[in-house]
Amino acid sequence: MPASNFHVEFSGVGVRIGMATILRDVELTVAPGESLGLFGANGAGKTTLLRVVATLLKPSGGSARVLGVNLDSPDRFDVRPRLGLIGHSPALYPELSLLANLEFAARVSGVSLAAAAEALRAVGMEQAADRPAGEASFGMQRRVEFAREIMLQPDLLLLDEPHSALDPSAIELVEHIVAGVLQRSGAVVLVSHDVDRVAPMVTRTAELRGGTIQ
Amino acid sequence: MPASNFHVEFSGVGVRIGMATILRDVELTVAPGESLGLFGANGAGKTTLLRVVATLLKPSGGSARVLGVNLDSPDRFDVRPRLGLIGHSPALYPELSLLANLEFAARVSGVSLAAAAEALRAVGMEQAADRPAGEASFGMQRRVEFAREIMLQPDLLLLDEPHSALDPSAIELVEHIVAGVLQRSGAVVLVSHDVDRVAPMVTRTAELRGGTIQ
Amino acid sequence: MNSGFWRQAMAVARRDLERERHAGEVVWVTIPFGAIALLLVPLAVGINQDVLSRIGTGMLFVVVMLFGVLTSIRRTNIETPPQRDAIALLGIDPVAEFAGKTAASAVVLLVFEVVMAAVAVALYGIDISGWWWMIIVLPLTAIGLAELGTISGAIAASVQAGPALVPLLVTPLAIPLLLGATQTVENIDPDGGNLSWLVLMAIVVLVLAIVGVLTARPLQETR
Amino acid sequence: MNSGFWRQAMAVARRDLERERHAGEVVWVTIPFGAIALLLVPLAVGINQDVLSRIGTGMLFVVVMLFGVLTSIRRTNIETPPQRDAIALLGIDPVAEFAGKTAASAVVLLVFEVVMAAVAVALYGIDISGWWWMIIVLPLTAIGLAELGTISGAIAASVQAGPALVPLLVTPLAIPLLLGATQTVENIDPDGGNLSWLVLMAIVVLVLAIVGVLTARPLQETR
Amino acid sequence: MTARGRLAWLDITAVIAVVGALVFAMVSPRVESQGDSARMLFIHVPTIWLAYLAFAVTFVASIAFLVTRKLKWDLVAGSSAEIGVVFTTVAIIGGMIWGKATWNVYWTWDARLTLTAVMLFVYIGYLALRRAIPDPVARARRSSVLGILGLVQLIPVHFSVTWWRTLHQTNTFRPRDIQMDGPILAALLVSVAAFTLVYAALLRRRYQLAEMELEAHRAAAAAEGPVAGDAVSAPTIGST
Ligand code: HEM
Ligand SMILES: Nc1ncnc2c1ncn2[C@@H]1O[C@H](COP(=O)(O)OP(=O)(O)OP(=O)(O)O)[C@@H](O)[C@H]1O
Ligand SMILES: Nc1ncnc2c1ncn2[C@@H]1O[C@H](COP(=O)(O)OP(=O)(O)OP(=O)(O)O)[C@@H](O)[C@H]1O
Ligand SMILES: [Mg+2]
Ligand SMILES: [Mg+2]
Repeated sequence: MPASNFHVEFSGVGVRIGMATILRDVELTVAPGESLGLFGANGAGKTTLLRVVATLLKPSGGSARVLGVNLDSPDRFDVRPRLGLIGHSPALYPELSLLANLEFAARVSGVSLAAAAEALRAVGMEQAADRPAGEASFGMQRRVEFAREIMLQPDLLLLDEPHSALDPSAIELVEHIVAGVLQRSGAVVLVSHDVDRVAPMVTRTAELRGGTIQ
Repeated sequence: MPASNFHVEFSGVGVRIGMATILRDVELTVAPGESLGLFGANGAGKTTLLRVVATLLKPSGGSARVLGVNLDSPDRFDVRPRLGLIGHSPALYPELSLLANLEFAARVSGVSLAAAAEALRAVGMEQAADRPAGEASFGMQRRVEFAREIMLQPDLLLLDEPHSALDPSAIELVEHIVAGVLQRSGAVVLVSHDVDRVAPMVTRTAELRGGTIQ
Repeated sequence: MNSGFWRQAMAVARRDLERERHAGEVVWVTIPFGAIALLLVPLAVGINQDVLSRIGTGMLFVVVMLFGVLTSIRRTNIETPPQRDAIALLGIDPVAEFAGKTAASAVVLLVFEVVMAAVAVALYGIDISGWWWMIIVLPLTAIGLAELGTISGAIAASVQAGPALVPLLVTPLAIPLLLGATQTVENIDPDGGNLSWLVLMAIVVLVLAIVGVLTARPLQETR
Repeated sequence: MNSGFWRQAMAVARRDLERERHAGEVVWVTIPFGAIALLLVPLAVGINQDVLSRIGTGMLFVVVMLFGVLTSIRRTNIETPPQRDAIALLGIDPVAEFAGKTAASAVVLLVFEVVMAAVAVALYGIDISGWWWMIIVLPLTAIGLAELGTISGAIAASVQAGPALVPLLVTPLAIPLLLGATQTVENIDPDGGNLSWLVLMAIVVLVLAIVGVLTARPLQETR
Repeated sequence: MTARGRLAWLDITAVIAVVGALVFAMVSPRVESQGDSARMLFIHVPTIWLAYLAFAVTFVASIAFLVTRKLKWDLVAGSSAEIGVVFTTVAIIGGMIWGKATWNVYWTWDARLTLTAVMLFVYIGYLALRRAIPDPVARARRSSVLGILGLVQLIPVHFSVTWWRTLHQTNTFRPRDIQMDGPILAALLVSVAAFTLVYAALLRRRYQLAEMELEAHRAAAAAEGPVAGDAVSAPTIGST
């Protein structure tokens, strides 16, 4: 695995789904310790770009490296444990309790169960630990997703509109978690529509327009 | 139907789901022409309260009137066409195109199909009219929900975090739609975590804490 | 039953058929799956041709019933909670919703039945002398099953266990339909014995329609 | 196959069983629905008791197969796209995921099979002289069906037609299992003919396991 | 000769061979006990054997794809399965016609007949899966698994007549023990050879077509279409 100075290194990346062109000619680098704010109109392709960076969607062209690994090579699976993503809609299992959801992630990742309970406490949800995720409010589910990333400590964290659904007391979770990643020389890509709000926590911004980064 | 001076008139309203008490002793009135900003921590019960006002969830106690109709009486179904709700997650049929989704609502409500196309244009989505809703981005789906309410012109509009997912060019949709409702002497209840942002469009605010309005 | 009623019922039926057309679940899954079932059962059970041509019609209707129930829980017939909220707030007449959903399901089921019947005839060498009754039996079965599916769907929508409950509610109730269908087609009775079975089916379908119409509003109230 | 592998496989199996325990889909829907099917078929088909006790075992396995396929598309076995994304990013070993999912499904299927067998014996008056083979046949069938369900689920995951495709893929492929199961239990053959059927089943189960393990990674790459 | 020319030559040979084989079959001596309908043998058996071959090719090509990750193997697998489905259908229809003549029913309750139909379903499922996935690479990965699994079906189909002694002919070709009259055997072998040519010709044609489809897909993928997000514009209300 040749060393790379960047956590994300995209050059000429295009993305198509079926016959539709979503992204083209995307040039993007994010260095360790950097936090990128990604903006763009509705439908511009921000979520799509995050999923490509998360190795969940393969680019249809160009050269894309994430955490030093080429997205075309099978090695991309090996970097997945180092990636974290909080998307638009919660990804919890509705039948399982909030704590059980975290514990599942902990078991798969080889993290201790104590860390799961600890993370739940960190987001202020320890008293709702036994509530099934399907009965938790939208914001509560988002908080648990933050807890998961706090617990798993990814090197590259991808956030899709992280502020939505968080109440004022929880809104600093975003700043906290971004700071944590940067502190251990990780990188963050943060999608948002609210330039002012994310300004303090990003080191750089980019805008998606016409399917590419302007 | 006895006349009422309020669009929403709750007194001592409690809500239980299964064994859990979500809300208790809620006192709330919203007059025509009023726009209420509703705040509260994650899990405080804002979404639940909106669903009660929307007649979708029956209160377990107290007296609740919406648009002059008691929520205990079967008449509550008759006011539903006058209610509009935009919730956390999009309610479109993923197989149908964005326009077909709107047209379905138009047909059911007896609105002309031209109005559906017009509403889609108003939210800037006419070029994506034929895209299946399942392939539209999160913000695009939200915009279509706004188009639906623009088309249906409800007398009581309930918005659950309406700003999330809208890009800066679309953010004024919220203000526009609220203004429209107030202009025709309707009322609005707007849930948000962002006090500053909603301040210009609400005439009054309330906070949910401990399962009741403070 | 004013024009608003029909407009809403048509809109609902149209929506369901459109969704089904796009998803293609019945064409691509239920029909092949049903055909496989028709093929499988005799093989595993080791019935010979004689028995088979005798019991073939019964087998056909068993498969129609079991898989018919599956079509009423097809993805495109089930609404997510936000979708349910949205349609409730459109102020749809619950009776119109019942009529529209049932009509769409009946169309889908009828297509399914016709294909299954063709497969059964081809495979089982069924004696089809009584089959012209099918012209009435198939639509009646389709409508009856569709009514049951819609009613049970509405009941289940208000319960935790949700769509999963539907088959459990529908299947036992569908037994009179199943019996009526099999008997009408099989008993070629010059004294008009078939007719009495047909009448039974028609009554069941009618009763279900009445139940559906009368319960549409109370069931909606649970939401 | 280090400790990480087993830890992940266990975690997945545990998650699936927990989800199933909370949702109770198999207990509350598949089992009653299967029992109704067992009940319905003879009724509609009009078979008498003699025939029934002869073909009962076959019927049992047909029902196990058809409804077994339905358990592999049970709600708690299918992940939503965000859930799939999340689990992918946990960096789970695809082979461990295959093993864990299959193990959980096999347990669920075994429970289903045992209840169905009891119902069939009670209803059909089956000659159970060959039934001690069931001790091996039932687990083998359960494992085989579970493997097929997991593989097909992985093939169909994130394909548009999605979960709907699974039964179509699984059912025909499950035929060798069905044949093996029926024949082992029914042919009481002093020359050890049963054994050769058992061997067939075991081979199928093994082949499926190998295919599942070898294709787990290529299938993951499609995501 | 150009590649295209050679291909046309293969097509023509295949057609001539099949016509020749069928003529040969027609003039071959009549089996008294079965009548002229027995000549169905020369269509029925070759088509089903060629279906076996086609599915075996799908199996091998699927493995080859998974090992080499070369898309051309997937094209071979898909093309061959399609031809196999056609051959299976022809064999079943031929068998049904034959069955009407000898057993007096189109379809009977027989293990081989059933399992042949099940095999058809497996590969229809395979084709349905391919149809459901537009992206060539994803399609190749997913369908190759099914292409491998599908071969499992051939075993019960082939042995069905031994496992259940029912109506259908038992396997007459066993190593070292061929139970068939010389002339009939000769006619059958000629017919099999001819149908093999047909298979080869069809496979090459279908593969060519598949390559063209892939090329078209790639060309469409390379073409600069409109960007999906450009369909969204600023709302016309609210901002004014
Ligand atoms: C729909 C009806 C039929 C189907 C699906 C069917 C299927 C098959 C299959 C799959 C084979 C290949 C067996 C193998 O080599 O593995 C086969 C071979 C054969 N079939 Fe049929 N068959 C049908 C009807 C008939 C009929 C009506 C006859 C004649 C009475 C017949 C005579 C034969 C013979 C002679 C062979 C060659 C057996 C051998 O040498 O292996 N088939 N058939
Ligand atoms: N079906 C249910 N069963 C039990 N409790 C529930 C159910 N649905 C919601 N709750 C609980 O009710 C409370 C209120 O939920 P609600 O969704 O109304 O909160 P909210 O104020 O909208 O929060 P958020 O800001 O996170 O959206 C939560 O604590 C939630 O766990
Ligand atoms: N499966 C798909 N098929 C076709 N087009 C798709 C598909 N998924 C997404 N798109 C299109 O790709 C574009 C980008 O979508 P994406 O979700 O990335 O936008 P976004 O920038 O995240 O928008 P938003 O701000 O609304 O979340 C949209 O125009 C969408 O319609
Ligand atoms: Mg997005
Ligand atoms: Mg809420």
